Amino acid sequence: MKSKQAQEIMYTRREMMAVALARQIKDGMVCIAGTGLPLIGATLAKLAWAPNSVIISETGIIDGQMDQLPTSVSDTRFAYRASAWWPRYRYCGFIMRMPEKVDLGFLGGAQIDPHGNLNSTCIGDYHRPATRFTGSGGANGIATNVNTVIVMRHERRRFVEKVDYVTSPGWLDGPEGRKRAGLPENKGPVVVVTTLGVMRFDRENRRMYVSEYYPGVSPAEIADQTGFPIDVSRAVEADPPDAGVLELLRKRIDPDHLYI
Amino acid sequence: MKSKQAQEIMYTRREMMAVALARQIKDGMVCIAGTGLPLIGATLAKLAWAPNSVIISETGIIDGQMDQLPTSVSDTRFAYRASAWWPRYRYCGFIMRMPEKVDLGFLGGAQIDPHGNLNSTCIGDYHRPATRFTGSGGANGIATNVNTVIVMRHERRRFVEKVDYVTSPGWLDGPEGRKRAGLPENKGPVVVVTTLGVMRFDRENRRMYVSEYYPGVSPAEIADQTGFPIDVSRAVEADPPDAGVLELLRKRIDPDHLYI
Amino acid sequence: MISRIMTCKEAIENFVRDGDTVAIGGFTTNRKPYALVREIIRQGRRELYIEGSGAGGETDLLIGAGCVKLMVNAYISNGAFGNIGRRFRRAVERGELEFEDYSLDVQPLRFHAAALGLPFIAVRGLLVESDLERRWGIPAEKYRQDPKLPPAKLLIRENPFNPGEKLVYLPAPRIDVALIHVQKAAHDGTVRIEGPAFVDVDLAMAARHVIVSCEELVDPEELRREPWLNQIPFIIPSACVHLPFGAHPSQCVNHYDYDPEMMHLYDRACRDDELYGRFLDEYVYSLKDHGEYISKIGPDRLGRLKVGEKNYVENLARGNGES
Amino acid sequence: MISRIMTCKEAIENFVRDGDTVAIGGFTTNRKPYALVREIIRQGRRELYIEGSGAGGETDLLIGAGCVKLMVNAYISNGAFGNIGRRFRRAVERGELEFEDYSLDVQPLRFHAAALGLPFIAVRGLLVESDLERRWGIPAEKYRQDPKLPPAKLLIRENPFNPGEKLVYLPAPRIDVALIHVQKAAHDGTVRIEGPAFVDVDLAMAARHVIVSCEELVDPEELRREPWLNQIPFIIPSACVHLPFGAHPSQCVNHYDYDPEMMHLYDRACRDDELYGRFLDEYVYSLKDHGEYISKIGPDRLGRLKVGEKNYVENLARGNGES
Repeated sequence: MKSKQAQEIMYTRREMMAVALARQIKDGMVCIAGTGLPLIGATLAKLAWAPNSVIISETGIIDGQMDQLPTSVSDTRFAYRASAWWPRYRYCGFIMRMPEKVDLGFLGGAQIDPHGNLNSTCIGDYHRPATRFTGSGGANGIATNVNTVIVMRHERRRFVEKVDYVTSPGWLDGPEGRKRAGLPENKGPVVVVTTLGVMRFDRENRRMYVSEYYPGVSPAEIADQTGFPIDVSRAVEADPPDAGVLELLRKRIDPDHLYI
Repeated sequence: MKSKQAQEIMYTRREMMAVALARQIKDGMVCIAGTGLPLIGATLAKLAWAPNSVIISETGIIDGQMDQLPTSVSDTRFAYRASAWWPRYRYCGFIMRMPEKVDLGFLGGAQIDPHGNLNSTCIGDYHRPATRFTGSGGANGIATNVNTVIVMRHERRRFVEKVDYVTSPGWLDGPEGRKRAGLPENKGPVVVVTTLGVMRFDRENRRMYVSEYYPGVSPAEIADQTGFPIDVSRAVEADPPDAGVLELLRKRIDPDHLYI
Repeated sequence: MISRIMTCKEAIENFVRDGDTVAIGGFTTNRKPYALVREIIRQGRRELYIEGSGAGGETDLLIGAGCVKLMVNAYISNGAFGNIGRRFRRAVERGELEFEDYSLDVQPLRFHAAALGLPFIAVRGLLVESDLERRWGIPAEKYRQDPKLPPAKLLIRENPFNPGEKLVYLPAPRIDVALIHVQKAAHDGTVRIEGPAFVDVDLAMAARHVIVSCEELVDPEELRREPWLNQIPFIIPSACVHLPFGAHPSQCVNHYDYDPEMMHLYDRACRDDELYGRFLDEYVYSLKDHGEYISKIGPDRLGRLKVGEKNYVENLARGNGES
Repeated sequence: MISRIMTCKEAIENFVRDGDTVAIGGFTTNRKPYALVREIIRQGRRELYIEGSGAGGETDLLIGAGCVKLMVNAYISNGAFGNIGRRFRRAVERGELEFEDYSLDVQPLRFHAAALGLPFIAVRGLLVESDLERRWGIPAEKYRQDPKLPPAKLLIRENPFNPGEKLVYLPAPRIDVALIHVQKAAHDGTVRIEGPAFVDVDLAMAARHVIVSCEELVDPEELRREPWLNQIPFIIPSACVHLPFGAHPSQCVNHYDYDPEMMHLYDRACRDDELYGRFLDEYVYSLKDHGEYISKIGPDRLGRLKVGEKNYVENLARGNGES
């Protein structure tokens, strides 16, 4: 899968992640993305191969044409040349009323389990945590109603058999989990883009497996950094970023290195 | 109660009604008024003695400073120099959330019973009515949540023991009615301004009685035009409109005689 | 970017079916999508269900033209311009129209619930102890059986947070098509309503299809400069139709006042079946499209309706009717 | 007409009591009523309950200054400007703050319910099968006993229109005071928000008292020319306070961008108790009022934050922190 030119290009791990995120977006897709790597990935896709993709901020910004990178989901930079900026209740209603209008939502978390259930609330006891995070944000509504792409640092303590707190539901306990719970069955986590590679979920058992490992990473390294047994048998090496895409990332999207 | 000058002034019955309606409004009061006589009465009060009264349209217009008479509650004339014009849901929520911010609401109807229950829906059988009206409008929400002033043509067929359809609740079946029903007990119909006089509701039994009869009308005539027994013992003659007020009505408020 | 632009004919052909539940924006005499409604009549749609709230002449017209099977009603009026809703009233009196009654507080909240994806909205007090609560225009069996209707008009249930307190549970309606007329829309489908929004944004979010007609078709960039002023983003409308004076004879903020002449004419026509037939012929059937309608009304008359800074025509002659 | 104009000091003195439930408008780094919050800290209010949604540095500041007893949380962030919410996080980790967690979809809907006078709002799916549903930050007994809280975090109940379908019933919060910063307010209390409204209108309608601070104090006639652009009519606010740069260091559409320098400074300060104390002294306690705060920041720095047509400062230096 590697091309000769690409091998010669230097890039950072975060750049690789941004590109792996961007690759999840095809032209015309509608995506909910927060700031940071997800927004950088979504912007990259839009500039490089998905000009008709649409980015939504959970503050209710629809289709911002970002010129400078926003630092928060409410940054006016996110709304530059947007089609609308709704009051909060309207976005919340939209996510419940028309989830079929959204193709992907991007999420992050501190812990993830084999079925893609995510913790972004706390480490340790909920009432007296060792580490408390800033809150779930709109992750729960996205995880409930739309297909998700999850961004994670790939570490054993983060890829765990059981998360300390389920902030956003993934496939719950497996293939029948969402149906049993009354959640939309055909929606759930699709991809986990990590610092080491790209994980997907098996259609049968809805368990995470390694789909791609980045150049320079081995499947064994990924298995080693995963705190639960993970299937690496289907893993292939990811294409490295090409020069044009890296140039977009560095010169156009995040020239100030706010995130990469 | 009559002044000499006033007796000499000519005025129509509808003008008398507009003045009787206006007299219900004291300075600083907040009133919900529809177009027609209620709005004319409310505007008259505002111009004559209640400059700080506030008129609300059920389309969500707050404090219009009408310059020309609106022909509907959504007429832009109603919103001239208004403080806000809310979308519909916001007005509906306001009436449920903050009824205490509103002092009076004006209602009309085709039939009324002794306890001020109002019919503005149909005459005869509901499913196959002899006469069907255009719908309840926002009367029900007003009747439920705020004190009301009701405008009626005073005829036996309209003042009836039992209305054909209860569109808006008054005092229901008497003093305990609203409490039993779970409606705000301290709110209800206060005054009925008719083509013949002004009716009020007894504090004890919440039944309608004649409070004022217009000059030229007798209490007996009112009783005769009322299809249920009505107490006339407390009736006094209403003050006629004075010249300044009539001038306001004719020259400033409804010079085109849209309503009077 | 996909363009949502269509002709009026195409928009109605593509998105309004016989038997659909239709909801109409604006309020009585303000920003009513008359041109879209006239095209529905022209195309002869039948058996429509109407979810009404501040209905005006446009809804009466649909009923009078025989397009409507069932109307959920709260209010139908042209204000002081005669006794409108006369076709509605007559249809009810003759038993030719199925109907339900809510109030004008309740319908916007039902639309709001539908727009937000809420199955219902539970309120204190509204409709309680009135026949709006107790007597249903549509029988309970029909609610249970007709998939176009919610399972019930309403339900009285407890407040689970305050046992003993009774609340009125109002089901969200199912809306197939919303018709709205706005001041500005862009090629891409971005919509800006200037002036009061009434129930229009809720209808747009609640309906399966939204047909937007607009006074001005503008470049998306113009609207995207202040995205917070656009109520409806381009991903929502199914069709945008450029129809200047598309709300005539109702008002349209920043553009025109209502047309008293047409309002009074309608008032006279709707009193009599035969006159009404002739009115429909003259102002709907005999005209190929909105362009012909506008030519018929004529530029002089439309010019006189142009609003100034006060957003109405000062001293507009309004009292020449019989109302 | 009664004037709602007060000084910041008067407004907080009159309308914010120890133990009140406070809700704050804006979103993380946009249109946050920082000046009002700094005055609450200056006046030493204690035991506040915060109903938060898109909370930012202003809420972290209140917590860090010891004003807050309980926080209903959904999100607290200054975006890329370091890891904000650090005072919140530390207070939770140390067991010094009672807290509850909802999500950022749910809190706006709870505010919306409160604003519309709805006792609760029932939704499909949200929070279901997550610990946000199952594990409550505040014990059930406390919900039952504390009159400042609703009777429960949430309830799972059937949809009465569709028996068997489980819904999440979310109670409306009780809000004593809403704090919002807006672009324009008039003497009479009429309010116009330019740019996104976030949850501000809902907070204003939900709260017992609303304190509005504004960039520009204008003649009511200016705002009354287009009443549909005013979200809050004059009958709602309890107090209007003229506080230019009252949202500093957050953004304010049509006025200024966020101040990265202050954001980064806060990020550094909030990592350490002692540094934090000095930060509070320097930027809150030692300054008599907002005027002194603004003088301290200085006109040059504020001038550099003035936005142009794009509503942000192009190429604003933002990357000088440690984030």
